[in-house]
Amino acid sequence: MRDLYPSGFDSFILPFMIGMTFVLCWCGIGAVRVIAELDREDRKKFFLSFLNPKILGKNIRDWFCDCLFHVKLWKRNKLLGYMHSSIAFGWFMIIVIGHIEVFIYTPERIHRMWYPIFFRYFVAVTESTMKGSFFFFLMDFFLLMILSGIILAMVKRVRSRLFGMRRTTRASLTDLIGLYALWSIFPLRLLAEGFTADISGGSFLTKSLNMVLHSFMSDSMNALPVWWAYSIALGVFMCILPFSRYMHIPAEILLIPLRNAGIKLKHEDKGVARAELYSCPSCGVCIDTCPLSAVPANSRDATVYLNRQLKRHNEKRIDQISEKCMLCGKCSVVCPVGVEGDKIRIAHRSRKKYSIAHDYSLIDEGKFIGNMTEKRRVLYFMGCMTALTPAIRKAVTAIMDKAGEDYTIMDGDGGICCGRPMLVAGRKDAAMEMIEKNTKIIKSSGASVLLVNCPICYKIFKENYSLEGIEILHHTEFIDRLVSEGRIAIDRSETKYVYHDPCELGRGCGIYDQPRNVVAAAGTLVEADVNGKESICCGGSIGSLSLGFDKRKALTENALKHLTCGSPDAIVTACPLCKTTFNRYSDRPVADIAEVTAERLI
Amino acid sequence: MMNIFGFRLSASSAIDMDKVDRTLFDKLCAEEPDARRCMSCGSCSATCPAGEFTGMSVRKVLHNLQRGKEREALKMVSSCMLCGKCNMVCPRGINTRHLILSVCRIYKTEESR
Amino acid sequence: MNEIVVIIGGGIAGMEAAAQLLKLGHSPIIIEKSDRLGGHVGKWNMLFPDLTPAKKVVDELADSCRDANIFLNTEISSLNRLKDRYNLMLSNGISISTKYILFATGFNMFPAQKKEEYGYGIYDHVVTNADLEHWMNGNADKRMDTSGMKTIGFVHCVGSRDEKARNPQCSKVCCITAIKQAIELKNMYPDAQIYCFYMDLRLFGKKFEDFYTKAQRDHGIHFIRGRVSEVSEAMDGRLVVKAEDTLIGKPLKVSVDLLVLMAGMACNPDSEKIASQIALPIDTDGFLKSSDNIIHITSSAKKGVFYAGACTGPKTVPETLAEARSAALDIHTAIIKER
Amino acid sequence: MIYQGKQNIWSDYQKEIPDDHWYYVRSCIRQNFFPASEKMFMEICRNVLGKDIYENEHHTTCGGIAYHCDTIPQETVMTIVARQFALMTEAGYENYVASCITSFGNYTEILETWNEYPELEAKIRELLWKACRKEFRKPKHLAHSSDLIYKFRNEIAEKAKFRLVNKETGEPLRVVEHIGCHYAKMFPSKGVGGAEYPYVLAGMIESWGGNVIDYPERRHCCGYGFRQYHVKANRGYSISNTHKKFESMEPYKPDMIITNCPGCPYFLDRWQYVIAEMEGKTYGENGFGIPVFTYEEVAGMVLGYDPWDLGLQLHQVAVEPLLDKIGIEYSPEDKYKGLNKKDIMKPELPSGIRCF
Repeated sequence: MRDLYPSGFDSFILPFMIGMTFVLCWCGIGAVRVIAELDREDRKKFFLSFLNPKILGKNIRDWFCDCLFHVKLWKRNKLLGYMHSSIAFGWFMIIVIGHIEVFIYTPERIHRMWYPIFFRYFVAVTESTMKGSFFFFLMDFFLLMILSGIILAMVKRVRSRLFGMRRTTRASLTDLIGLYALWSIFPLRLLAEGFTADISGGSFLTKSLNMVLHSFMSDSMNALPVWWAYSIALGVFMCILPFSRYMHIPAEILLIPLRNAGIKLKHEDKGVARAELYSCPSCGVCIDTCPLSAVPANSRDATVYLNRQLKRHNEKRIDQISEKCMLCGKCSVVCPVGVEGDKIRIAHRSRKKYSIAHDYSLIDEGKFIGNMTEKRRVLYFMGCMTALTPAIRKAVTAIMDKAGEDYTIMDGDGGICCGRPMLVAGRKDAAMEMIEKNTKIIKSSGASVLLVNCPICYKIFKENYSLEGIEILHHTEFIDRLVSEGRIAIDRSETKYVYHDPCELGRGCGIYDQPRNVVAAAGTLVEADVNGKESICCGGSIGSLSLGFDKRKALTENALKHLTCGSPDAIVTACPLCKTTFNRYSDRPVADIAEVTAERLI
Repeated sequence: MMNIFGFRLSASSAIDMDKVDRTLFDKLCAEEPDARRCMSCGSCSATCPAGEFTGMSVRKVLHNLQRGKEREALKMVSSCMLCGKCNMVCPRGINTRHLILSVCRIYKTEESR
Repeated sequence: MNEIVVIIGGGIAGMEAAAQLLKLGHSPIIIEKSDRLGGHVGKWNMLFPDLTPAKKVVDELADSCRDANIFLNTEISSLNRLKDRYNLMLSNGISISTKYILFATGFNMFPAQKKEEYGYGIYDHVVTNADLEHWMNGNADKRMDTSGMKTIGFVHCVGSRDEKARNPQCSKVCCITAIKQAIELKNMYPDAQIYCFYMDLRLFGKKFEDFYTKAQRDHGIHFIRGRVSEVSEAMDGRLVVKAEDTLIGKPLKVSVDLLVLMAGMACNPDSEKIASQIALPIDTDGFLKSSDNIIHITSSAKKGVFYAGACTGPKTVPETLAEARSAALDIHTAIIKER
Repeated sequence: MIYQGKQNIWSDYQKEIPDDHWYYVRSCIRQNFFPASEKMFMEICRNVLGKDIYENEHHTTCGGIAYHCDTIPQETVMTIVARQFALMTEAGYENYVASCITSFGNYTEILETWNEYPELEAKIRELLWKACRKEFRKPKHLAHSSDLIYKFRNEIAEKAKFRLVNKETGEPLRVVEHIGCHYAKMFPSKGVGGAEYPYVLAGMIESWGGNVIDYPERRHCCGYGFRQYHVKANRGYSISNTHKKFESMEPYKPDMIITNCPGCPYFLDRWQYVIAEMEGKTYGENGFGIPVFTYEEVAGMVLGYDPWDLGLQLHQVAVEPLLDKIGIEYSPEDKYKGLNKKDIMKPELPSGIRCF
């Protein structure tokens, strides 16, 4: 292998170089900006994380798994996974092998950035070796891989359902330019290398193409326009990249270490959030998964569009989208890059200004403290919603009575809200005041277990309360424990139950198994077609601020449709709000897990 | 001013609809059109956990705002914990939480004005 | 042999009953004191809740009973019973002997001037629900100042549920009529503020509640729970309306450019006059007394005498029509049994 | 305003007012507030109209104020009233005429109550007998003294020297008529013209040449309200009511106010001074107030009696601008001269409202 041109330069590389320089500067500045937007502590944490071998290992694994192999997409849909990883991994390999070739054959040219990209133009093959053929083969192989991915991408544009997606994002103009540039890069590369394969060498793909081309074109100088076109396609793609969905390619590289360093999202479009915004590939997985999308008009409120509006600073739409969301967290779970749609929204909500401040001075926690004179082991906090679903309270207390539990009810005659509804509305100061008041009551009770049956309360108790020495249990955990300890026994029936994972309990707190154990003990457990992490919000969520009652019916009906596809006899849930919401439209009984248990206690 | 008489004129407690400025309430209705649909059944007041301590009542808030008694309304609103019980019990399906948040954004207290 | 049935009153109840009796092969005679059929409904413009033109309803009914014997401008001079027959002397000199009489004498509008404090007939811009319908039918009314309609008030229960006005019953239709008229006026004057002063909103009928929520949400009509205590005229001719907003327990006043009084239904003294001639009992509310108020609403204490419509108490149009049909059927059954 | 409509109502509320032979009972407080009014009433009845009117020096209060202040029970007030009727019966009269509106209301209420509950009347007869060995017949007619002046308003107009007309412009004066609450609000049929649009004073104003002003708060109380004024802590409430009334009538620029109740003229007159002191606001022209009169004073004025003989110098609000407007002659230097030109001393003048 030898250099064909002593200068090692041709003007066609200019578009590529302009694009490359631009994108590198842009990403560099962007990365600095994101890091600068972190607060001091987070920044320190971020840098230190690179010194931690465990985190570093995780970073490397994530970079490979997420950025190159798209493992999450493979899990979702094989075709979708292949399409993405073929392009990403193939391209990555072409670049890597390109560099290896330069390093081996023309090491003096290694500092020329364009050399590995346009290698086949600048060199001529001198001898045919096994090693050379191996690289030629690899290059053609990965090019083929990419091309197959590109073909799939084209098919996906027309028939997204083949890839398991009912709805995809509507591409913006820059997305389209980027898309067509990307699509054209590799066919052009194939063509270009095909033209020069007789000089620079090639393998099954390029060499064969060369033969075909030569059968009707003899002048090898025809190659130059194609190389120009290849370079222009690259240049255009890189120039448009920061303004298109393809920004996710570089952004994700930054997001992964940020996430692994454990840095929390604090602002809706700064720091981590900015990294997340730019990591959003606009794939639109969040559209189908969003419970709101049961009403087609709502698909414009999915996280992908929030990200887009955040980039455009369209305040009105950002407000609408962020207030409408139910905060079920499903989009965050399914997002291939890990954009936290729910947290971005809460962060946005918390920036809203309220001219009427909260004033809880008259809400007197002393009244509750005074009511709890005797110390009990378990303190049962019903929460506001349970006051409206007394059957749950009755069932929970019946179970405790049966188990001989020593308990007292903290808010039997009305109480102070746990604070979560206020927190998700973005008014943290107000929520903190409620947390403070409740903490005082809980601590003064002297109980060692705080039992809650509302997942909304449970999540805030777990995450935002500091109740050292007090175990916080959701009633699903509590009942499961009573059963496994043999303190209560459930008479199993033939009833077919489907269990609905409440958002705040499942995705929110990771509790999936305990309720299933309990339900399985009471009857036959059937699963909904989407369940566990991807369970669909009941539609009653307090997460949404602006969604009116009449707009929620379709969402509940959609959730019910999925829940009942296994023809269960009854629906079991573990949240008073889900229960009330489902009951409104369900054609079969809906019960809380405690009710099902209490009914069948032996 | 205490005067030589030992008593003074007191302002009328009556509602004068002629003097009610509807701008802010109309703005509120643009945000939450259901605000006008309240039929004063009182479910919200009865279920409100804050109401027990502060007399908070969404019905009264709405009512007072429509009658130009903003001060009374805003005082009540500030004690809302946003728990959503009123939302659950409202027979007309009024999105009371959004309503209250919108009130908190649109209206201003006399001190902050 | 065709049986003669005398129907007293040519309102919607009388017309519908006549139409049904004709279909059943009898010979109804309608006696109407005014110069046209249709009664109160005939003077109305639109009917709730679908805004059906009243004229359409009346025309259809009139058409279906045109084969009946109809005496307009005719009153009953005397009525007496002779064994099982009733003899009627009419003001036009004709006398009729029949076995069957149907009272479809309807109601009287409560005279709004009796509620002096509301200033009907005294202040320039106070009208009743009936006046408003009359105006909406295209008749001029100088009380309606169309140029300055910025605020409009509706007073519910004018002469309904009012023991002092000696009209203690609920007139049933005024709540929904007020809402209907308020929406109609709001459509005409979109910038106007409209207030409805009510004691209770009694919206029992089909789609009435929808109408109410629409009035609240889509038309922004203000509902104030409190009975208007007094109305005064201000210097500029606007009306100052005073009431208590009982939901917050504060007195309230508002100036309006037009005040519409929802005059209720009162018993018709004419029906009492005719009924007394054959000693038909009058109920405590002043309306004719049915033999019972559940299964025999259309029957009287006297054999051969039947009731239909608002002569036994306030009713809506569909209720009146249903009662007219049921009365016709009762009469038909009685005739068959006699044969 | 549709005048015809009002006339229809007035024709519905015509009460029977006796022509002659009246038994007159005075008001507790009027003689102190407007001392010449009752004297003028007697003067008009006896000397202008030539009627038989009798009064008895043994009559007492009707108990109305105590009754409305909740300080005496119903039986007590009824027994007091029964004694009044007994005095009338003893004197051989049956047309009872009260000078005070609250008394009139009180008598009306008691007579109506006795009609509804005859056993109560029997009990009161018994109580009266036990208390002072008296028996009574219920009056055949009960009238307020303003009813009598109303009945003979046209006779007075015929004999009048002045009319309620602006001398300069020839325009009728704009007159606010204020009826005492207890006149017809409790029993509309017992008052001339009913409760909503009472005609008793409006009729006098019309006959004597003035124009009645119909302002939104015309039905509102003067603010006295017994308990509201008598308890000092409530006085702010009392004056706030009066203030509301003045605010409502102000745009109509009234020339004068005529009343038929003991308390109303007093409070409408005196509170104007207090409002002026508190708020710096006056309701008449040029810093004056709106002069407030009793109907007897107005009758006396149009009949040509000397203003100072009518006791107009006891008014807080200066009456002189109105006298000038009508053209009634008076001698300013005699204002504070009593009987026989005895100097009764000029009071200190307030700062907030113009007075002479």
